[in-house]
Amino acid sequence: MTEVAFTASATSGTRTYLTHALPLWRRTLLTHEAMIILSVVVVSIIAAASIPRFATPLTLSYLLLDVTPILLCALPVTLILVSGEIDLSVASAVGFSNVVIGWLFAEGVPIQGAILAGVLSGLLVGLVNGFLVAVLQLPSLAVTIGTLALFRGISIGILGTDSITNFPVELKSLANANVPGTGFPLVMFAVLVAIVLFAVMLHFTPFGRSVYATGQGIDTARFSGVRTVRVKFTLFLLSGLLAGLVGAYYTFRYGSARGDNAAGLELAVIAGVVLGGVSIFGGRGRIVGVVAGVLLIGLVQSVLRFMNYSSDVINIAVGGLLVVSVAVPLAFTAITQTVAHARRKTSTPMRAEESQHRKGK
Amino acid sequence: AAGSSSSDQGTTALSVGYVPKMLANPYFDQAGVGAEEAVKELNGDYVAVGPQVGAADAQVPFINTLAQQGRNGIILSASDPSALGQALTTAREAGTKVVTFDSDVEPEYRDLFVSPVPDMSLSKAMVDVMIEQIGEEGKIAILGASPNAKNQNAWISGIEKDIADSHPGIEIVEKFYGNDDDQESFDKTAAALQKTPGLSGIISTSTVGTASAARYISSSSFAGNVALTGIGMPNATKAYLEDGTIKKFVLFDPADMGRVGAYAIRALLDGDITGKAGDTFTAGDLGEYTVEEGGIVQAGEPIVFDLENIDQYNF
Amino acid sequence: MSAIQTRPSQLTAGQRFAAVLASRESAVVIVLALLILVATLQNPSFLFGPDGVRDLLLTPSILVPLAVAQAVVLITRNIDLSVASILGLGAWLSASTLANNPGLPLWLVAVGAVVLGAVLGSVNGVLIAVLGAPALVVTLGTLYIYRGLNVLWADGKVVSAVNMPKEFLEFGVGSLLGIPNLMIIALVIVVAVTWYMRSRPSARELYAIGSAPFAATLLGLPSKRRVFMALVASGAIAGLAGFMYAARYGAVDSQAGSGLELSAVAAAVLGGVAIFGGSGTVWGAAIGAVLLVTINRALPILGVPDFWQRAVVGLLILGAIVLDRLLALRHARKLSEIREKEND
Amino acid sequence: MFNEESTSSPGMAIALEMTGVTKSFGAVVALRDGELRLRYHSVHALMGENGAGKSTLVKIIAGLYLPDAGTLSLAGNPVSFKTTADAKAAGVAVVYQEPTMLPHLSVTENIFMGRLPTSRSGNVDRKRMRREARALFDRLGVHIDPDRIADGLSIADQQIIEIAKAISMDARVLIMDEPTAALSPEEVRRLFAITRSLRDEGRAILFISHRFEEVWDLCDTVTVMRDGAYVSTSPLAETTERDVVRQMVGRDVDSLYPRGERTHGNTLLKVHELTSLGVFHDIDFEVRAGEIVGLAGLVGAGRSEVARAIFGVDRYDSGTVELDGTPVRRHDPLHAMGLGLGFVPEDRRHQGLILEFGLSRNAALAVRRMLARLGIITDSRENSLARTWLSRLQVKARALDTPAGTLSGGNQQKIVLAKWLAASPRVLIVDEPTRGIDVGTKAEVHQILADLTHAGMGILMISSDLPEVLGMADRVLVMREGRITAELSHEDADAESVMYAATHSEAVKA
Ligand SMILES: Nc1ncnc2c1ncn2[C@@H]1O[C@H](COP(=O)(O)OP(=O)(O)OP(=O)(O)O)[C@@H](O)[C@H]1O
Ligand SMILES: Nc1ncnc2c1ncn2[C@@H]1O[C@H](COP(=O)(O)OP(=O)(O)OP(=O)(O)O)[C@@H](O)[C@H]1O
Ligand SMILES: [Mg+2]
Ligand SMILES: [Mg+2]
Repeated sequence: MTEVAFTASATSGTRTYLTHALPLWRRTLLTHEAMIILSVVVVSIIAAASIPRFATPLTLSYLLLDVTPILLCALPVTLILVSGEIDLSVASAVGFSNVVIGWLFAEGVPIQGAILAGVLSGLLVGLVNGFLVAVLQLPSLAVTIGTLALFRGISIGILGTDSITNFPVELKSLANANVPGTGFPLVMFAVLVAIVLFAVMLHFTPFGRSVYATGQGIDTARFSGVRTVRVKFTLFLLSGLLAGLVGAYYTFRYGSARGDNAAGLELAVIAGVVLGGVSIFGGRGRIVGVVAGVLLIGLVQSVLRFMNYSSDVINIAVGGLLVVSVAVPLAFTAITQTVAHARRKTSTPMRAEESQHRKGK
Repeated sequence: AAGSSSSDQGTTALSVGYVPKMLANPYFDQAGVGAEEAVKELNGDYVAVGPQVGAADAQVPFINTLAQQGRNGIILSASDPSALGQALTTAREAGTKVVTFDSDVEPEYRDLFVSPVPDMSLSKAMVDVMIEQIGEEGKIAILGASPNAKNQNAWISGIEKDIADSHPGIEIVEKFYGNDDDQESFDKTAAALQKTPGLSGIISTSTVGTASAARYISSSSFAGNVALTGIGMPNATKAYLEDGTIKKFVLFDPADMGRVGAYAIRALLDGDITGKAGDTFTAGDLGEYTVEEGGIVQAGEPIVFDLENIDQYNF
Repeated sequence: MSAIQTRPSQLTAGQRFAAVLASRESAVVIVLALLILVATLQNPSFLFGPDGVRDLLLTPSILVPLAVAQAVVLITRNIDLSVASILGLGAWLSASTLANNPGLPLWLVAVGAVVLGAVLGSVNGVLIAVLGAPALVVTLGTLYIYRGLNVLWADGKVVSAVNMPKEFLEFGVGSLLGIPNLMIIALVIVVAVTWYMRSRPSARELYAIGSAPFAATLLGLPSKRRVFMALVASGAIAGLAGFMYAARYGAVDSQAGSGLELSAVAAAVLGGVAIFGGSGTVWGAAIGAVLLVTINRALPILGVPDFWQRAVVGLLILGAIVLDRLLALRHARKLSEIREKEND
Repeated sequence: MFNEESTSSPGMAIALEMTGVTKSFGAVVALRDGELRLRYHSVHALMGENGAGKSTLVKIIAGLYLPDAGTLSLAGNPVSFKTTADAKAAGVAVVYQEPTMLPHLSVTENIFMGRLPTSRSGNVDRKRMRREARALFDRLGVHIDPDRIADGLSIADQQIIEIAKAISMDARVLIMDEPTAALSPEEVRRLFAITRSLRDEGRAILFISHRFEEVWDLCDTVTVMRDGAYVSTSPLAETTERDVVRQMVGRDVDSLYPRGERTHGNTLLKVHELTSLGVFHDIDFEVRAGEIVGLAGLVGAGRSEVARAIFGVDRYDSGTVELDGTPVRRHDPLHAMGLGLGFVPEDRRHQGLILEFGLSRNAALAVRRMLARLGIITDSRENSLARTWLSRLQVKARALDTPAGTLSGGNQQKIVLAKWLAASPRVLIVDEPTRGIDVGTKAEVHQILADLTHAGMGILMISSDLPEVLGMADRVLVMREGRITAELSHEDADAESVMYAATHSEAVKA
């Protein structure tokens, strides 16, 4: 199209626009993500100062190793939640990949082949989810509860009572190795690369923009040329792929393949993602928050274990973190509104219509 | 003998972490009682930590934390033979002695394994009690705990071997697993009994399973027709001895494993033993123990419980 | 006018019958009947064995109430993942109370479990209905919290059959006129809630709220109060299910019923309750629960090894929702065909 | 200010009175100093352009919105409705502009929800409910199965159910917000008969419609609103259509539409025998460079559906779409966009904008791929694009990261336009481009559209605003029930010929 002369704009002078409505500090510090990061820092400092032997490279190493599977699964699950869907089947996909690797390896397939097959198995889970959710447009909550059972069932079915353990030692030690002389696990390099890749993908690519648009207004997205089916399909494939990779990592980290491996991991993943500020209704959330959320849960668990609390207290703490992270902002809004109402006495602003629409799972 | 002389030479204080497969399980609680008593006798510091449910990776963080806390001994019943390998290796590199009990890990990951009883003798005891009831002829089923635990598999294959070797008239027609879970064991027993008519008996290698299976059988029409035995916790199984569902069952005292484990750690720390075959150490009142091939110590012998002797035990 | 109308008053009896058969509930009933039939053919003792009928009825008696509770919440476009943890606390309350006070009347203990469940449900209710927090996150949180409280309360102890009064244990496995006591309780719950959901205006409002939350506001329905009550009811039923659990298994530790929440959701979805609210019936969820549990028992008999059972359950759930979508698509196509004819 | 005594029929008591009511949504003032006085035994019309604040006024009376200021009284008693239930209880029944069905519930339950009839035992009395629903439908002369579920009902049937619902409430004040927009003439006739009988029973009725003939047929008094403000109230007998239009629009209508000399180039968009079963049929037309083609018709005629199918958002069953000779793939908006098609959809809040996105994200959404360099897109690139287009279109906003949902309607519309202009399309489809935007902005939008055609763009303009179509379009296509019933040149198109084609199936193709 050739350049258009705008009569309308010619009549009044050019306008200028601020880039941001709020100053930098308010945009960065008064956010959910900043609160979580702050919590991580505060908890680390207090723990390091008050718990003997806590502040060691070993603590860091263990913390990072423990959160690695959760973190890797949380990355694509973040994107899925941002796009307005959910994936409860990640842990089953991890387990499925783990079992396929063990099974094929035990059947004599070379380890490289087994790993490849394991990753593809994870991808298969993503493919099934993607087809059912994106193409057939079935509710992802129900679909992934179904695939959670299906692929866990297949895993248990394949290995039965067996537990495969004789994996190559080099791979096992690689999965557990630290950068020499530090408490920094080698695998964290892969995790860091994944974090950066996902952060760039979500925040700095057209695809990322499509993901947000899909989650916030799927109709507007479609009217803007976003292939929402393809976007969702891709996200579930990514989730399957990462779960497949985590399955391989898991195999060598623990040197074990069995039907019940990684069971229940999905709740830890969802908890970390939600704690990191990702909305269950789609359209909101950032990778940095999720990384911090997963780390915060891992850190709190690690501290409580150090204080010899057992898993009951730890679970209460994790559940409490979750509830608090959603309830406190809402309670805060409710209180400020009540205060505002009391001030204006006769009239209040209309209760947000949107919140009525968004009420859901 | 060697152990007692070196324990007062001002060596480091004992600090033991006890890690069962899962907390809140009477069997492991009883083993913990033994471990705690022994640690106290040795003037040590004791803590019991662990997951709520048994899963391969669930114990790893607890072992890691114990190592970080600088504890010098871990008494562990492993949920998986290899999943804990890295955690245990790191702990041992930092000077922590690792003694497994009840359920072992691969030998390279621990210093010593305390077996409750020789596997074969326990299997034999279970088979013998069953034969006493049903005679040398009949179909039986086996109710196991978790399909992946090493000791379970050892006991079950012991039963299979004993039957194959010495009781040709007995046929094992079914094996099922209740995962040490009341509900699952109960429901699976119901399903198994329906699925295989003509069953003469069930041997349960899961203490939880024995009580659950007894509870199902006693309330069903199979009561009196299907013999049940296996290993069981005296308190939980007593009621079924009394109502006749179970005539006799087998176990050992889990506390012995804990006690032996604690003394073994002391001996390992003091350098009295290294875990190789032939090493000997004294475990308080229990007397002297010898390390067998593969770094195994047998804590005791099977006990057969019946209405006569049941009241002597409380765990 | 181009309105499309289908008038059942003009349908033949055969068409009506076909419509009834096409409903999800009847489909599940048929699958269930076929399953029992095939399993019985394979192994007559499945049904005709000494405990066949009894076990058929007894096994689902815990999951049925949970599925009913879940259905009520799902219908309002919410979800309650904490049901299994509430069940755990109800079971522990029942078992430990009876172990310490063997003389206590059973009904009193059951009421205690129900009240405890209602209180726990009301915590969910305050957070979800009053504050407006997303149900999935809140109940995921309380799933952890309630289970953790259970572990603290139980303090590593187990209440086993020996500690419980005989009367309680006998109640758990006993039956009346051939129907197990626990199944009678489950049936009473199903019938009562089904009646309520069909007949009471407040229950129809639950459907309205789940069907279109904003339209419900326009209609002036008391959405917050209704959703709150649905969560309280869900908690109360789960608490009662805990009492039943203790009676049934005679041994309770702090992990009673853990993991059942997903089975409850699966049963409801299987029985035709839409996960996004507004439709489905409570008895459909109940029959879904029966199917889910019975499959687990029938598969070994049908020669499907133990280990593959979960996979079959997963397939079943997926099959049910895919079938729903296909039927909906067919329905939509028919509507557009009708419209097309009327236009010409 | 009008004189109350002279404009209202004496002797009829006031049923509802609203004074000085104000309501704003963030920066958008939807209603300022709203005024209304309804009397018993009367049907009162409320007229005003799109976005004049009519529905907002209705929603305040209904208790859905709490007003920022002002008073409301019923039969002389001041009231303050906190919820819709309060208003219902006070005897106010409302038919909302958008039907609000409960899709999973039966038609009967939809009618009675919130006040389900109960038997003595407190159970829902289904028999009575069904009987009453049947009676209502008989009275309305429609045949809807009371037992079917609401899902899948046509908009017309939904509207009828809404009306039945309101009538069944037996309310003293009945408010109907554009109830006839989707109804056929026969249904409208019946609705009017019932409305008159309700009036004769003594009820106060507020009737909102954009159709003048209906207002003159049914009502006795008319209140006109403009830009959220009250303008006047007068007995219909004492006013004319011309007066009302002048009051609604606020100026001479013709001056709105800038039409310089246009030279039409070659054909850009060619739509051939496009059919979507049950929705539209055999749609055939072309759009040339530098031309505005208007697509007129009543709401529900299927215009937006045609546009959506062309752009690829909806599927269609047969036919072809070509852009400059290249076939446009079915159901693939990205492909259509690549070929140079742009689409400003009718519902800007749900189809045009991501309300929570900032302005620059919205403006850049359609061109996100082109903005990326080596696959990476940055805020600064989006911002510079947005700066250009926002200032060209004179968007009133402070910052580029302002959430789009907080802008006023007209400015929101400009963002949607900016988003598509940024994509440099060759053919732009605009669906109700000026719905709900104020008179000034409306003129600006028309100017923009005119400027675009001068630069060689082809425009397909869908509008329910007849003067707009007549004023802007070089050719007018008229649709009725999914078919094109007339094609009129600018010269031949007048209100009468377009309305005739919109309501009669055998119209002449000129
Ligand atoms: N078990 C149930 N639980 C909840 N809702 C139900 C149930 N059965 C039916 N419904 C709902 O109730 C509405 C009407 O049901 P149905 O047609 O069976 O009642 P009916 O035959 O009109 O009752 P009656 O003749 O006794 O008054 C439907 O919307 C249906 O979805
Ligand atoms: N919930 C809301 N949030 C923000 N702005 C709103 C909201 N509802 C209405 N508005 C704005 O208020 C103004 C008046 O809208 P209203 O719906 O009252 O117009 P109307 O006169 O009914 O128009 P129409 O004839 O198109 O129905 C419009 O600019 C609209 O965009
Ligand atoms: Mg309106
Ligand atoms: Mg339209």
